[in-house]
Amino acid sequence: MKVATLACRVVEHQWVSARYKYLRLSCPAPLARHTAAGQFFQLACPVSEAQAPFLRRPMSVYGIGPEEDRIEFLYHVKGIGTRALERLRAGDALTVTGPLGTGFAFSPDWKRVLLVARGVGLATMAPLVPLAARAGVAITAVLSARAPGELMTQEFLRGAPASVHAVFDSDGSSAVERVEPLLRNLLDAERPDRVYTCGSNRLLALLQKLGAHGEVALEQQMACAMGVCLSCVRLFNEEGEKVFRRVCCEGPVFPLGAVAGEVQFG
Amino acid sequence: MKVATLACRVVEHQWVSARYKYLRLSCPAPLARHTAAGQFFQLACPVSEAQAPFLRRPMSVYGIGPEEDRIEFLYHVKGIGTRALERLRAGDALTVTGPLGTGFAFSPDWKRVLLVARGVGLATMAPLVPLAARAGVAITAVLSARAPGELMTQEFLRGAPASVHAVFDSDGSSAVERVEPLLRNLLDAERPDRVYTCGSNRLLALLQKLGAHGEVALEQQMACAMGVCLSCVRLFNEEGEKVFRRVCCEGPVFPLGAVAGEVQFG
Amino acid sequence: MVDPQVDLGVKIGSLMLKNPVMPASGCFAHEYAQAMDLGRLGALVTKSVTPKRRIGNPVPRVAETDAGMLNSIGIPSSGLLYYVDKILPHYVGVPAPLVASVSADTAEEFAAACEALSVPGVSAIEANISCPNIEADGRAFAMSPKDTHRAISEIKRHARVPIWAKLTPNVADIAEIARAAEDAGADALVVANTLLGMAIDPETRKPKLGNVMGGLSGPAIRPVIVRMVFQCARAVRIPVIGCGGILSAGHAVEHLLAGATAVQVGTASFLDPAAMLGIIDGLAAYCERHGVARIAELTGSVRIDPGLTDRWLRLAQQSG
Amino acid sequence: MVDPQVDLGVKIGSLMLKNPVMPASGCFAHEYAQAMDLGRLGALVTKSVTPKRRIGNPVPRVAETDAGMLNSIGIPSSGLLYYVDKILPHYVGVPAPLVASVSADTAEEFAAACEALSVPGVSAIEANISCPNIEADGRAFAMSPKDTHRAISEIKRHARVPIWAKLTPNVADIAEIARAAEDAGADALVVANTLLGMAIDPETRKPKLGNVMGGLSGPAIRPVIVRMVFQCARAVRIPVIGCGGILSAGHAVEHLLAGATAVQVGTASFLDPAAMLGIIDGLAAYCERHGVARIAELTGSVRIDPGLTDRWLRLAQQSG
Ligand SMILES: Cc1cc2nc3c(=O)[nH]c(=O)nc-3n(C[C@H](O)[C@H](O)[C@H](O)COP(=O)(O)OP(=O)(O)OC[C@H]3O[C@@H](n4cnc5c(N)ncnc54)[C@H](O)[C@@H]3O)c2cc1C
Ligand SMILES: Cc1cc2nc3c(=O)[nH]c(=O)nc-3n(C[C@H](O)[C@H](O)[C@H](O)COP(=O)(O)OP(=O)(O)OC[C@H]3O[C@@H](n4cnc5c(N)ncnc54)[C@H](O)[C@@H]3O)c2cc1C
Ligand SMILES: Cc1cc2nc3c(=O)[nH]c(=O)nc-3n(C[C@H](O)[C@H](O)[C@H](O)COP(=O)(O)O)c2cc1C
Ligand SMILES: Cc1cc2nc3c(=O)[nH]c(=O)nc-3n(C[C@H](O)[C@H](O)[C@H](O)COP(=O)(O)O)c2cc1C
Ligand code: FES
Ligand code: FES
Repeated sequence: MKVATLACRVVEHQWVSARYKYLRLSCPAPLARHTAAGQFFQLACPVSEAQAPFLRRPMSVYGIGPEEDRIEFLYHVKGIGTRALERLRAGDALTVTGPLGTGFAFSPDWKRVLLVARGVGLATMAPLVPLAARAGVAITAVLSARAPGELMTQEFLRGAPASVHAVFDSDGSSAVERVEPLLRNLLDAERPDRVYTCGSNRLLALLQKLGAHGEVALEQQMACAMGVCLSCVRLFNEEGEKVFRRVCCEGPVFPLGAVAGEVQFG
Repeated sequence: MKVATLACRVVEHQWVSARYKYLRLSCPAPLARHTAAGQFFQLACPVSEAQAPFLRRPMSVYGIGPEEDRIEFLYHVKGIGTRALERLRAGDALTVTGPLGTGFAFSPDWKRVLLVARGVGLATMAPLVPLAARAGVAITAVLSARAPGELMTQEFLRGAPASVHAVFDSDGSSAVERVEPLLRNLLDAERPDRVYTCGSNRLLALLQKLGAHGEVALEQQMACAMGVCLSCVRLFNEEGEKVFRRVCCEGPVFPLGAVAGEVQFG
Repeated sequence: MVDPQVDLGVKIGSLMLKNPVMPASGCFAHEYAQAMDLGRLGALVTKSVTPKRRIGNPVPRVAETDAGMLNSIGIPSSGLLYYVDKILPHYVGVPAPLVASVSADTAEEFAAACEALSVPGVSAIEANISCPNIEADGRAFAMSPKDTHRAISEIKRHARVPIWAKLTPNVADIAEIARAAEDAGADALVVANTLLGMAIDPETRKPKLGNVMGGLSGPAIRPVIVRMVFQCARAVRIPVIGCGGILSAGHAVEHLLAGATAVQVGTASFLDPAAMLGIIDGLAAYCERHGVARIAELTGSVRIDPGLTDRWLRLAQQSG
Repeated sequence: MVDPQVDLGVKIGSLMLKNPVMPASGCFAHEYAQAMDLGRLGALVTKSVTPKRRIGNPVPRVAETDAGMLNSIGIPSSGLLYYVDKILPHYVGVPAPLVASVSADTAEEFAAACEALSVPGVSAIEANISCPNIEADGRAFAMSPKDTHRAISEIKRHARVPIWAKLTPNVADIAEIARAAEDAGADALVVANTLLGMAIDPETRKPKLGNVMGGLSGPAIRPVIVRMVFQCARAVRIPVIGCGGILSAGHAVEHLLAGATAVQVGTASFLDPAAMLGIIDGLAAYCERHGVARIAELTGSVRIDPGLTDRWLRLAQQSG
């Protein structure tokens, strides 16, 4: 079976910043072999008296391997489910279902990729870094965050070489007017083979405006995460028509240009 | 307030036999001072993915003190709630409400009491032992169990002196025909001031038949445990009439003679 | 404790409550004075009483379910006289209005009971018209607009205190029942009683309740009841009191936003007898955090985007 | 795996199922083949299709609740032709009968759709008469015995495969609807669809669903649905298929004991896409443990003590 529900064990679990936590699991299956960058898992966040998350929480794989039973997540502690997840200790059990969804397209023949990430979007794009690094594809990263303390450059690159441009809300450098010339210059000067983005609708709109060629990973409220329930739709332009696509299986990664403007419906 | 909901901490938690577990809590209030033998607490058994006990579980106090913030329980691991409870580790939190109910009547002026317990009934009667021992009231105990390994005499007496008569299903000594002469002899020979029992309808019926004077602690399905919801009624004979009484507040301890025969309704 | 800056007061017709939190009938009695100061509650609502003595249903009378419980207590009652003589005195001096809940077998018995309970110490009567109507084959009054109208009209002719009609959620169209109760003169609606349910123990194959079926309460039913509060509040002008599945201040806010003026808390008190006080404090904290000066402003203020579905459907035209 | 000693087979009218477990409509599609062997299921039930193309409701379309979830997907559909051309072929060769669920706006459209779906590869049609009837102001067909009777009669005149009527639980008297469906010729009943509910986020004050209201499913509703299965099974002679809140084999047994011949599993598959296989294995284990040779024996075999209430009331005479 391509998709399995697995009782995993927490191997490592620690804060990487005030609001983000890193989680490493050991799984009873060689998941690393079957999991690709941009795919995600559904996590069965633990139930407690205080909080009883009923649905599973979708989380991108932040890291795959190197041991074949290991997968990693990097997540924002935010609501009921992630607050419950956060409490797990090393050795505790965690049930996950996956791998799910369609990941990023990548070719080792490319020369350079541009990664544009904000916030937890970097968790989703992180597995592209070792892919590119191992293939000798150069990496340029534009990382956006509220403040320097939240950037997580180390967590993103994990030692891989890259040319990093950091922008912040705190000093105004993340404002669209200032990021636009930066991105325009990078696109012109470096001519990346592919641009990837995740985590910000403003950055997505900007890249669309700049005519960037590449992919974006989207989010949407989910129930089944396997294409069955039709809850996770978002709107796309395809061949001049507006169509709904299921983020969980037709995505979460979609061509940059296809995402329709009105993404924040409802 | 007489009754409080308290976030306690597990101080000790261990198996005392294959199916019974001992639990010691530290409470953020001097509960020991306000808790009497025969009273009980409602325990908020932990919720997990596998089991989500919704209602609280009533449990008699098995031990009170000696530190003023300590209370103890001894319980049978049986269904959803107690299986969840069993998983708690030292240091974990457990919310309890209490003390609840009307406990046993006891007078230090008595000479001798007879305690007749079966199974987990001994947890409910155990706090009588130090009361009697400290007052110099002699104790005779008839303890009934499925087999010698389940008797828990140590757990019951906790070092107090007593004259113990153990009977077992495994050797037939717990059969009514054999317990009847034993109890009759004890009542005749020792003339206990009071007989207490808990844990067996057969033993209760036998003691009623023998005209024993004393008290019994009863159980019933509960919701509020404070006399409000009227769910926990059982039937009693009072002054020639059958009346319903709430086990949670008018009991759980009732006069031996008052309990109506048809106790196992529904 | 409650922040004096926030005005938690609400009005149920002529009755002023210092805060919108009160117990649900059958889930409260004077014994809770052992666990909290009853005077802090917005109102007190007592267990339904019946005109005549009743014994109640066989045990087991309660069973737990997923995020809820079933009960089939069956309204044991010692009758009206006992209630007035022995129950009411417990609440003398408690600074919160007392609401007496009543059940009866016919519209006439309802009216007579409400007349008899229009006594000093009773600030309002909650007519539990979710109970069986023996003139309609045991179908609850509140399952039919006609029976609802008849019962409430009859009661209003005889009672001398405000009448709250407590509806049953076991209906197809609750707004229709709400309108019937309003037309008949009800001063407020309580939405709602329990959903009829049943549970079976797979191991013993026996029903978990002695009475086989019983009422489902607790958080499990909150989405259904919040929906009904929303529907009723839009259907009538009298206040709606939300009742169903409230464990926390956030849940109470959900009811208020849906259209409730006040809320009743039932099952939550079984998990913690002082749960209502926590909810009152939590409501004050919520108002403060959200800059709400008067809690009454929350009533019905759910933010519905009226153009959403239209915009969505317009998209449908564009999409292939 | 399944113990060969236990006969898990059940009969729904003329249809033989190798076990009583099938998906609930809207909670299953061929994509689950990635997570389990679809051939192990008792039957396959597909998402409701409508005669014409529909876009569905605004997002968010799902929200979680206590022990359950709300959905307002709104039956997006590519129409019947697409269903026959593109959906049905996915199931060719899967050794389990396929049941096509249909929704439509009028009795006539229902009948035409069921006729069009009476094709090879479709073993039965589930008529989702819980959907709005535009000839009755949008009230669901299954909220009225008359509309139920008309829709099912019309369907039966045109369809050439067995018809299952899927009822809505949002009614006062489900047995009445069940009888209407049986009278109109339904071959089986599916009890039931979702309870209408609503949830509001107290922080944003917005409804949690784009469509404001939606259907409540999951364990929270099981007590209500089990009660309805019990009531329907006693009201009709045709098989009842229980659907609501089943997460485990124990829950499935509860439905069977209440009167169901088979069960549908919906929300549970969202928590684990292979949940149905665990339930099938669990049912076999249950039967073995309880010495049940044929699972069909469980149907309706809840152990009700008929004398209990009488004995209890007799006590009442004796007591003061
Ligand atoms: C494909 C995919 C990959 C994701 N990867 C990551 C990741 O690597 N790291 C990370 O921190 N977050 C990620 N997210 C977002 C993450 O799923 C949400 O932050 C999380 O579900 C919030 O759960 P909660 O219980 O803490 O919040 P609550 O607000 O309590 O959640 C309530 C409900 O809303 C849903 N929900 C809330 N926010 C989102 C969201 N943004 N997207 C989808 N559903 C949501 C929850 O799943 C739950 O059902 C991803 C989302 C998707 C769809
Ligand atoms: C006043 C009182 C004192 C008790 N003291 C003790 C004690 O000291 N040690 C001990 O082991 N047990 C004691 N019991 C019994 C104990 O409450 C039950 O064994 C326990 O509730 C079972 O819970 P469960 O979730 O494991 O079982 P489940 O069968 O899953 O419980 C399901 C529901 O039934 C209720 N229930 C099940 N058995 C009983 C019972 N015998 N009495 C009342 N409700 C029940 C549960 O509380 C729960 O609501 C006492 C009961 C009462 C009423
Ligand atoms: C044990 C119990 C007894 C109840 N008795 C009554 C009653 O006598 N009269 C009444 O109108 N409602 C009664 N109810 C219903 C509650 O008042 C309330 O409507 C219902 O429990 C839903 O609220 P909750 O989810 O907060 O519990 C009772 C509920 C429970 C759980
Ligand atoms: C996301 C979702 C979509 C659904 N779609 C349909 C549908 O198209 N047709 C239908 O008859 N029922 C539909 N249902 C209802 C289910 O078939 C089922 O009746 C209900 O969910 C109760 O079962 P459960 O508690 O096992 O989920 C849907 C339910 C959910 C949760
Ligand atoms: S989450 Fe169910 S279709 Fe995407
Ligand atoms: S448990 Fe509520 S009255 Fe005893």
